[in-house]
Amino acid sequence: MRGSLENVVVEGVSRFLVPFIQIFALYVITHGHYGPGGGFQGGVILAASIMLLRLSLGEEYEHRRFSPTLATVVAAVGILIYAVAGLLPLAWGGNFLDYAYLPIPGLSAAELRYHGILIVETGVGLVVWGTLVILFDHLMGSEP
Amino acid sequence: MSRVLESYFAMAPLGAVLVSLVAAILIMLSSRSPNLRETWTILAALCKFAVVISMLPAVLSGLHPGITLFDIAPGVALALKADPLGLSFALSASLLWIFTSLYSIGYMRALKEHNQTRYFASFAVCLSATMGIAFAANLLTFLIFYEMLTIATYPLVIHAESAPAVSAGRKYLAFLLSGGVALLLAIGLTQMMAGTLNFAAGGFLSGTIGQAPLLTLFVLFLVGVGTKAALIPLHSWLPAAMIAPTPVSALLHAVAVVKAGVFGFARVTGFVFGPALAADIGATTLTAVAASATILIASLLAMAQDNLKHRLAYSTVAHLSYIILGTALLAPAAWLGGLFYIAAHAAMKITLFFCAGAIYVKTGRENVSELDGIGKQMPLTMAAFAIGALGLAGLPLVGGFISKWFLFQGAVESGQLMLLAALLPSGLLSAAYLFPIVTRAFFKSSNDFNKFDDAPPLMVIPLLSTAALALLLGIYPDGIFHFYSLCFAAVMSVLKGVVF
Amino acid sequence: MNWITGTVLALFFGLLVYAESDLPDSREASAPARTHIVPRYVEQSYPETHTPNIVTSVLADYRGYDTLGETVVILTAGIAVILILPRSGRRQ
Amino acid sequence: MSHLPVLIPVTLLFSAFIILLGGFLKRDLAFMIALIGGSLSFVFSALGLWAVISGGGLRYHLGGWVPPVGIEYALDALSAFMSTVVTLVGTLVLLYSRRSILQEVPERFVPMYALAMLLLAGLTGIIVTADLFNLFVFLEIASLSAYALMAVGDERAPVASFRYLILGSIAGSFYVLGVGFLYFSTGSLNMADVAQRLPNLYGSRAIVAAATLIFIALGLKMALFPLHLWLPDAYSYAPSAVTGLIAPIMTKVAAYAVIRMFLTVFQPHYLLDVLPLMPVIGWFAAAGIFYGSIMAIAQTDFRRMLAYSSISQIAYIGLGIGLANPMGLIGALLHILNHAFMKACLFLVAGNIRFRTGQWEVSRLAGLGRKMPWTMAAFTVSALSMIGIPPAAGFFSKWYLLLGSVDAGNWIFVATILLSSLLTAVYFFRVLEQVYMRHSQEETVPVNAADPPASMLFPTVLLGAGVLVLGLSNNLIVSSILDVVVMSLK
Amino acid sequence: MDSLIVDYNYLMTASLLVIGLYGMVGKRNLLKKVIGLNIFQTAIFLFFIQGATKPGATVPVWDVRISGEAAGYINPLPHVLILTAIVVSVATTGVALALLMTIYRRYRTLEEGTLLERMKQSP
Repeated sequence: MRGSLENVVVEGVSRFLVPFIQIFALYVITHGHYGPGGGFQGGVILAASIMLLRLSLGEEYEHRRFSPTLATVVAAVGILIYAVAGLLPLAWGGNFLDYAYLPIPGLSAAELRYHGILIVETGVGLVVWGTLVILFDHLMGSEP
Repeated sequence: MSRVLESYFAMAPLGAVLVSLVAAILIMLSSRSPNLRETWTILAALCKFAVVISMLPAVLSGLHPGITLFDIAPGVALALKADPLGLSFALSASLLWIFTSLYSIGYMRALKEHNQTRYFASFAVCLSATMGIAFAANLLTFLIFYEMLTIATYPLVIHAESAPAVSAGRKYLAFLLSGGVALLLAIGLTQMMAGTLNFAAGGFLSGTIGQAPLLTLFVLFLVGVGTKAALIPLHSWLPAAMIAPTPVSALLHAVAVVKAGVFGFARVTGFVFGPALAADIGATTLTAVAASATILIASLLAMAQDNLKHRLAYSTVAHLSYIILGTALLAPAAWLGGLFYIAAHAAMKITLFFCAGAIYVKTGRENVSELDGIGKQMPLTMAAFAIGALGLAGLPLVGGFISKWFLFQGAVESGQLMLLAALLPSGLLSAAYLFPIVTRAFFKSSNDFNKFDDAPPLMVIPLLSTAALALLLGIYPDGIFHFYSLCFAAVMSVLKGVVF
Repeated sequence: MNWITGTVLALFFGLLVYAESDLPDSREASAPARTHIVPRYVEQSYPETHTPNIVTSVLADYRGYDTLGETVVILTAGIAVILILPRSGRRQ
Repeated sequence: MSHLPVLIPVTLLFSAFIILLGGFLKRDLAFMIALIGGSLSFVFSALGLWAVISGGGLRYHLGGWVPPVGIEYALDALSAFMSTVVTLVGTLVLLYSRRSILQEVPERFVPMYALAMLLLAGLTGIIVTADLFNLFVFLEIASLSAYALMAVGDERAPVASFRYLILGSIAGSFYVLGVGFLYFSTGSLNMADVAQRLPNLYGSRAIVAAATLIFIALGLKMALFPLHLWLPDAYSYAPSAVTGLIAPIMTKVAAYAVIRMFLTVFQPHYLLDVLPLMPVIGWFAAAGIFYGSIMAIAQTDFRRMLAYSSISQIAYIGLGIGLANPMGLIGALLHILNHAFMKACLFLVAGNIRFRTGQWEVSRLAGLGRKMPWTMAAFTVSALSMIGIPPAAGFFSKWYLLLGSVDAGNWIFVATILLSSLLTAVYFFRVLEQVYMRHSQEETVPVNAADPPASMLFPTVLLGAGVLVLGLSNNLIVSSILDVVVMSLK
Repeated sequence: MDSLIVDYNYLMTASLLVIGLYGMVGKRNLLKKVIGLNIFQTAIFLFFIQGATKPGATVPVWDVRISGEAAGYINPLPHVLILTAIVVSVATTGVALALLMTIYRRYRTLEEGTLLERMKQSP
């Protein structure tokens, strides 16, 4: 794959684009509260940036920067963030996923929910990011 | 009666069932050392008989010791109860198991059979199932042990593990499992019709259900128990199963399995339908006809058999129907005769099978035509055989005679004289297919049996004692463990108020 | 396309068409989907969660458990692919 | 407010995530975590069942939103019973699986356990949820993990798994479509809420479509004849441990969903009188019982035989549901429990055979009765139970189904139940004959074939013993749990 | 009949559903089955989304001019459900493709007929 794409333009352009793509992804995740967007969309865009690198720089090189194992860990961490956000309220007397009981001092129920949503959206973003990279890696890079 | 005794009697029927189950486990565990294994068998047999016999006085004094364990289905408990009918059956089975286990040891060792552990273990389980059938206090409990008996007998039937044995086993299963299915359906219908399954002397079904459904139900029951009772045309598994080792044929196919079917029929007529209802819906006439037909056909078929065990098998088919016939006649005398015949026929037929086994072990011969003059070599065996034959033919002084007498009396009482047409010749037929063997054995001379060389004592003693038992039952019916009184009590409990 | 497939498809289409006439029209204010729960979401979403995007608030809060489920679904797919197609790198 | 309902699936989910992180550190960690998670979830289910029996149902509002605004979890007699069964059997199989997986697919150890936990989580989620759409989400979790787990078996496994994936996705999509019709007609997704708004819409065609689509979907998932096509291949090519995990519980959970829809969402009245889907299910089931048994008789491969017997046993459950009278439904529910035990035991036995002899040909099992006595004892008990020999568990579910059919006056069902038990006897005694009555030709069975290691033998034997215990204690289960479930039908 | 004309979009969705189903059960090529699956699921999304439409309503993002006026926003719930459903369909497709990769690698074909033959050949 690398051989076919050994092309300075492609490399340069993608190297140049990726940071913007990722910034935009973060924007999409956080802006989910105010308009179209949210964890999934942002996660997909993040994954897209990684895929762009994988495609343009070639896997072998790219895997050193963002290894498949790292992708798995990212996904697992994301889901754990979500699950913890769900479980924490249990300890503080709320129901599962009841963000109003998140142990963040000095916030009203509504603000807590606002942040709770942000937290889980982040978690979702990480999961989708990681998982899509996993899918990409294993579908592309498992040719025996 | 003291607390202790009461609680003992409550547990006794359960004990009778469990003894041999425990024995089966011990047998399997001690498969390494044959002696230990067979000690367990003998011990279990003795304990079981002791437990059963211990209930006799209580039962004769009108008590029905028993225990209700727990509900296995809504309103149906796993319950055991020793009533005269059940006890008489249990008594004959457990008594004869003692002789059979002695005999099996002799037989299996003489032939150096394989898989003896499996054999003795299954045997013990079969006896548990038989006890359960005898003492079952409701139809579901009955069914459980009935199926248990079916399954536990299967390994014994195909003990030889040869191709014919396997196919015989398949036939056996095909018939008996289908019978079980019919019984299951019948019991399910009973549950829906009557709302209860507990046996009650005189029956618990009410005539309000209507004649047609009741008759259907009865036919289902008849098929269910008829398969085990080898009622023609459901009989053909029995001759096939004769491929099993002779002790199996002896105990299971002359005492436990087939008698379980007959016993079940008595239970159904006497304790589910009740004589009156059974007579009203015309079930009894139907059965009587079927039974008489079976008697005649089976006797005729028996004559055609050259293989000794097959001949005995067909004679079993015929003589089982005596009991069914007696039960179906519903005359007290006939019932008495039928029930008594459970014990009497068991004693006589087991003797005959023991003899057949002894002959096979000594001479390796299975066919009647090869037995000329064997009486010289095995006089004791053949003497016992003669006694059994006389008994089956219904001659006096042997157990068979008493039953036959009462059967005739019952037939006359119930005015169904045409049934005599079935009963009278059958005695002659039995004579016709059994006496030739005796005469061949003693009066024909052949040179391959010249010196005295009878079967090993472990086989001769049991068969002599069963023969003696048959004689005793004929001379002094109440002498042996009050069989007579038991049957009488059973009859009275079912046909209350009927005087004779 | 054999006849079984054909009949199956025809029956399926028939069922959809058959059901159509009684399917409430979302353009009418009386449609249950408009009257039953949704108003509650729309009216309470901002006061309760300070989140203007009602879709997000419903997605991540009111029905947040569904979202957890769906996140797990995508994760499941990830693990599934790891299981089905072990990467060549790891194989050697 | 007790958190039990949500803890049942969430424990499993959580352990799956931890496996994902910890498993890569140390392989056996995955197994340990899975076992702990499964047992915990079982404990929660058992506690939930106890709470339900002693104090009535538990309702749980996720996120603290009162339904129908939020998603609701409901732990009533039915769901508590089901989740207990699923988690118990699941945990036993997990305990069993380690050695078998190490032998068959060692390199995929960790993801397998993660997916196994996700599968169990999905199934328990389906069981406890009271929200129509949430059910779909967890259905997909369970299905996806099942596709993946089944795909790593032998050569042909991926194809079988793909066929299952296509049919399973059709089922899932049909279900969502049905839920869509329900939602747009009632405006709600909460089961109780929908149920309470449906009666005014009994005339509506949209509801007809919804019911049809949903029941087709669930029929596909529970492999109810003629929607069973995916099952035989999927079961017979998957790794033994996987089949042992999926076969006993997954189709049962679909059956549970059918019962849930029948009792809770669409009221019995609707599915019996207005749109008589229940009788349809019953008749297909009756056909399926025969089909499954006859196909099972035709098989020479032990596991394939078990797979087809599963089809016929599932059909028993379908028959009970189709009868839709108390006795029938009790029979169905009891059979869900009994068959979960029997089939788990049988497939674990199959696994043991594969573990020691590496094949499943019925004709080559000769003499294993002496070589692996305990395994074969367990097999014998379960086989007799499948045939319906009392006092094994299988007899009693048949007993209830029989009474139910008699009660409904449906003599064809009666005949079906009775005849099929004979057919079952045919194919199981054929195996028993081989195992016990034929002497082994040494070239067919390895000389060293023996009972598997304890970690595999223990669950097998335990399940076998469980079959007997369940049989003797079935009345307890019926009177304390199932009677409550079918109350609404009385 | 006029309802059919009015609800032509519903009919379009229905026909898309049928096309998708055909792709899954009618096509012999496994990859086409997956495509059919996607078409089918997309049609379901459409079905939900069009159920959310309201004339003259805006996107369900809190707007001070409308504030809590339910009629002012289109129905957010179907969108939520469909977001979930989309993810599910992505996941399913991913697994399906992975399976197809394995199948193709083993049997070098995705045509059902050829595949079955080759499966018979290789035990």
